[in-house]
Amino acid sequence: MTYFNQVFAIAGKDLRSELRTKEALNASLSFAVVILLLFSFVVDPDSEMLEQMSGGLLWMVFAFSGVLILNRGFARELPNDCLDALIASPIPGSALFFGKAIANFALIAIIEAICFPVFGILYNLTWTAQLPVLVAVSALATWAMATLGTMFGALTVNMQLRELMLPMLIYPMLIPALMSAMQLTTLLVAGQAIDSEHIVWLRVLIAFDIIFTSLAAVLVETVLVG
Amino acid sequence: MRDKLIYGAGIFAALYFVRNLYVILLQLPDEAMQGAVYRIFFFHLPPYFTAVACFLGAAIASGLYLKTKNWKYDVFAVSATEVGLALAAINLVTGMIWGRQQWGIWWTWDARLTSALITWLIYLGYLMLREGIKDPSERAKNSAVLSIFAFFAVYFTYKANEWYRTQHPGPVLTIRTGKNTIDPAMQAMLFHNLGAFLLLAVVLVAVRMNLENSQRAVESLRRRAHAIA
Amino acid sequence: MTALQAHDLWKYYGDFAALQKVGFEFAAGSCVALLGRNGAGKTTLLRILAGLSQASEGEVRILDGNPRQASVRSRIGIIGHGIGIYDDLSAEENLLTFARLYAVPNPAKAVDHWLERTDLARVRRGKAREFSRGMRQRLAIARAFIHSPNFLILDEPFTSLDDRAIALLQGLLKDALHQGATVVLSTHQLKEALELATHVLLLNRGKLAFSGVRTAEMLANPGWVYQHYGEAA
Amino acid sequence: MDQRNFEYMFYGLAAAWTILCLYALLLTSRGRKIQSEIDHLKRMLDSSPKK
Repeated sequence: MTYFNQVFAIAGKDLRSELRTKEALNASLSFAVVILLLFSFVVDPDSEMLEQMSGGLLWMVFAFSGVLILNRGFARELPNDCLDALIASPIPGSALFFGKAIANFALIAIIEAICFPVFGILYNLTWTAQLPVLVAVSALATWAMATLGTMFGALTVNMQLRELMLPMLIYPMLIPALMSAMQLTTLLVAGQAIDSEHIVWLRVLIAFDIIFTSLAAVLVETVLVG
Repeated sequence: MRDKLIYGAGIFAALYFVRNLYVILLQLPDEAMQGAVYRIFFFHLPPYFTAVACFLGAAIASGLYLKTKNWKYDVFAVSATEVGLALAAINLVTGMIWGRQQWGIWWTWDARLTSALITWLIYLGYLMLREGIKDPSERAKNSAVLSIFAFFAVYFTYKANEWYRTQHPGPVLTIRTGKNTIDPAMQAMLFHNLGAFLLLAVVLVAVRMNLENSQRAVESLRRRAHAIA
Repeated sequence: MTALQAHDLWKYYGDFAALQKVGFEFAAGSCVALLGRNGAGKTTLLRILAGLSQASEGEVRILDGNPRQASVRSRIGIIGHGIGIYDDLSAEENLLTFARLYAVPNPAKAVDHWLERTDLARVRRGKAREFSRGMRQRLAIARAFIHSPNFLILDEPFTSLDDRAIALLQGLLKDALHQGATVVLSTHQLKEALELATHVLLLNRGKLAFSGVRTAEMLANPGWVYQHYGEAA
Repeated sequence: MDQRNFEYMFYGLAAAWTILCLYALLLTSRGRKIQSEIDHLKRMLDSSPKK
């Protein structure tokens, strides 16, 4: 029981200090909305072609604005050597990892919760036909981003080029998850259910989450302890 | 003694390549549809398999380093990854040239070609990470973890891209998938060239390991020199 | 009961040996002052004891366990160079977070107790960012003692404290030692540290130069150990 | 030998060969750089006063 208590102690701490300062949240939120706006110059907003691109556009927005939050993940621990205080506390490395991943997940979810309606309004798409499935798929993809973001945040925490290294490492590896999310979101935003042809992408997402979450939970301890 | 072995193997690999080239250029018949250009294939597929072998070796060595903290695994991991990157570059470039000839476009969004490029970027990130961390123990530990992650990511990349391509069939370099029955002589040459590339990879990895060891020696010498001077 | 024991301890950064063949043993209730110049390996040793990094070779046992064991870490209190406090959170939130991390049975009560004890009760809602230097140090002390540890690791604790914080820390350390806790603190021959110390360890370029009981003349002349066992010897 | 797309085959093989050579050159140049550093360090160590 104490494990969950410790995980949510860390997630709560991260969320509280992020929601209090909102520095990363505001930056990535405005970044996301700006890209959504810019996109209307790329494709003529009420064309049928936009329907094809909705998933791709949305997940590109989430991926790029999400990294601004992921960068803050471990940067928050650097002043006053708080990371040492956390590693020295009796919590297992995986608890620290899950705590931070959940905090990142929640923050990126906030961005998504705002971007989907904005997207719907700007491009007058009724995207809520398959809402429950859409939320599930977004959650899976966001968790993939949070897992890799937190893990590589831990890998690069002591580096000077941290802000540059994290995107460099995370994007190539995230492509399979992003591809799946894009395929499924395009389908769901258009209101169609996930048919037999696209079910494979759900499996890719689920397998991606399971494998990388377990890998990260096992290896994060070796990364954090010097 | 080790260096002599490396030179010997290097010369043998070179001779093996010359012999293969001779057979490819002069003895093998033309492929019905593509004419002469299919011969690139012998320098496109073998380096791909060798690169994957290098990356797998690097991932295994990284796992062993994490368990035993023995330096030679870290040295092997970085050498294998670097050689793998070089071979993957060959695979990429020859694939592009072949695609250019087949369909007149430089970048055919073929599933394998795209996955090869993503794989290349992933392992480029590995080398960047190593450059960014100064303390040798920290560098070895973190890059070992990244190498294991990278190998799983590459597996996912190839799987996802294949499915993506089956739904949006772009130009597929048919001979590469070997669907049609391949001429036995070509088949044999494929394995010969694979053998040559594997031998070359071993030689390059060995050379790169010597380099890494002497780099490490220089760093410690420099530290001691500063301490004294 | 030996609270702290190290045997043939080595620590490499690459091939630079930060710690070479360090060994010692101290019973519970002893207060060890760790002396040595900058770069002698004090912080490296303390980080290994605190479970922040692993020894390359050799073995360390704290409270009959490995420093990386959760059961051992839950009984260790640490004050490092950085104070380990989140500037965005309030004093109360900081202590509550660490109380939950250390699975303290009744977090709220422990937090109130230690805010009282470090005279921060008035500013419990204030953000750590707005605190003065002295208040931040007292909050760090409260964090280190929140789970009433019986092993304390302090990295040069007295150097940047104001007089009030020094008095507070000395009082707390005395009480802990009375209750049989063990303290390891690294210091630069400060009188306040040497007064408390029952034993002294001197590190010189990663090697153990002296390990023994703290004698009266060491207290009288803090540089005594260096002259007899340090670089000059 | 079919003359149809001979030049592309040549480009392909040439590309493969050049990449290999570039990498080999990279290795030897790094080898030489390290060798010069070793010599520099030796000079530094020999000339410095013996402690």
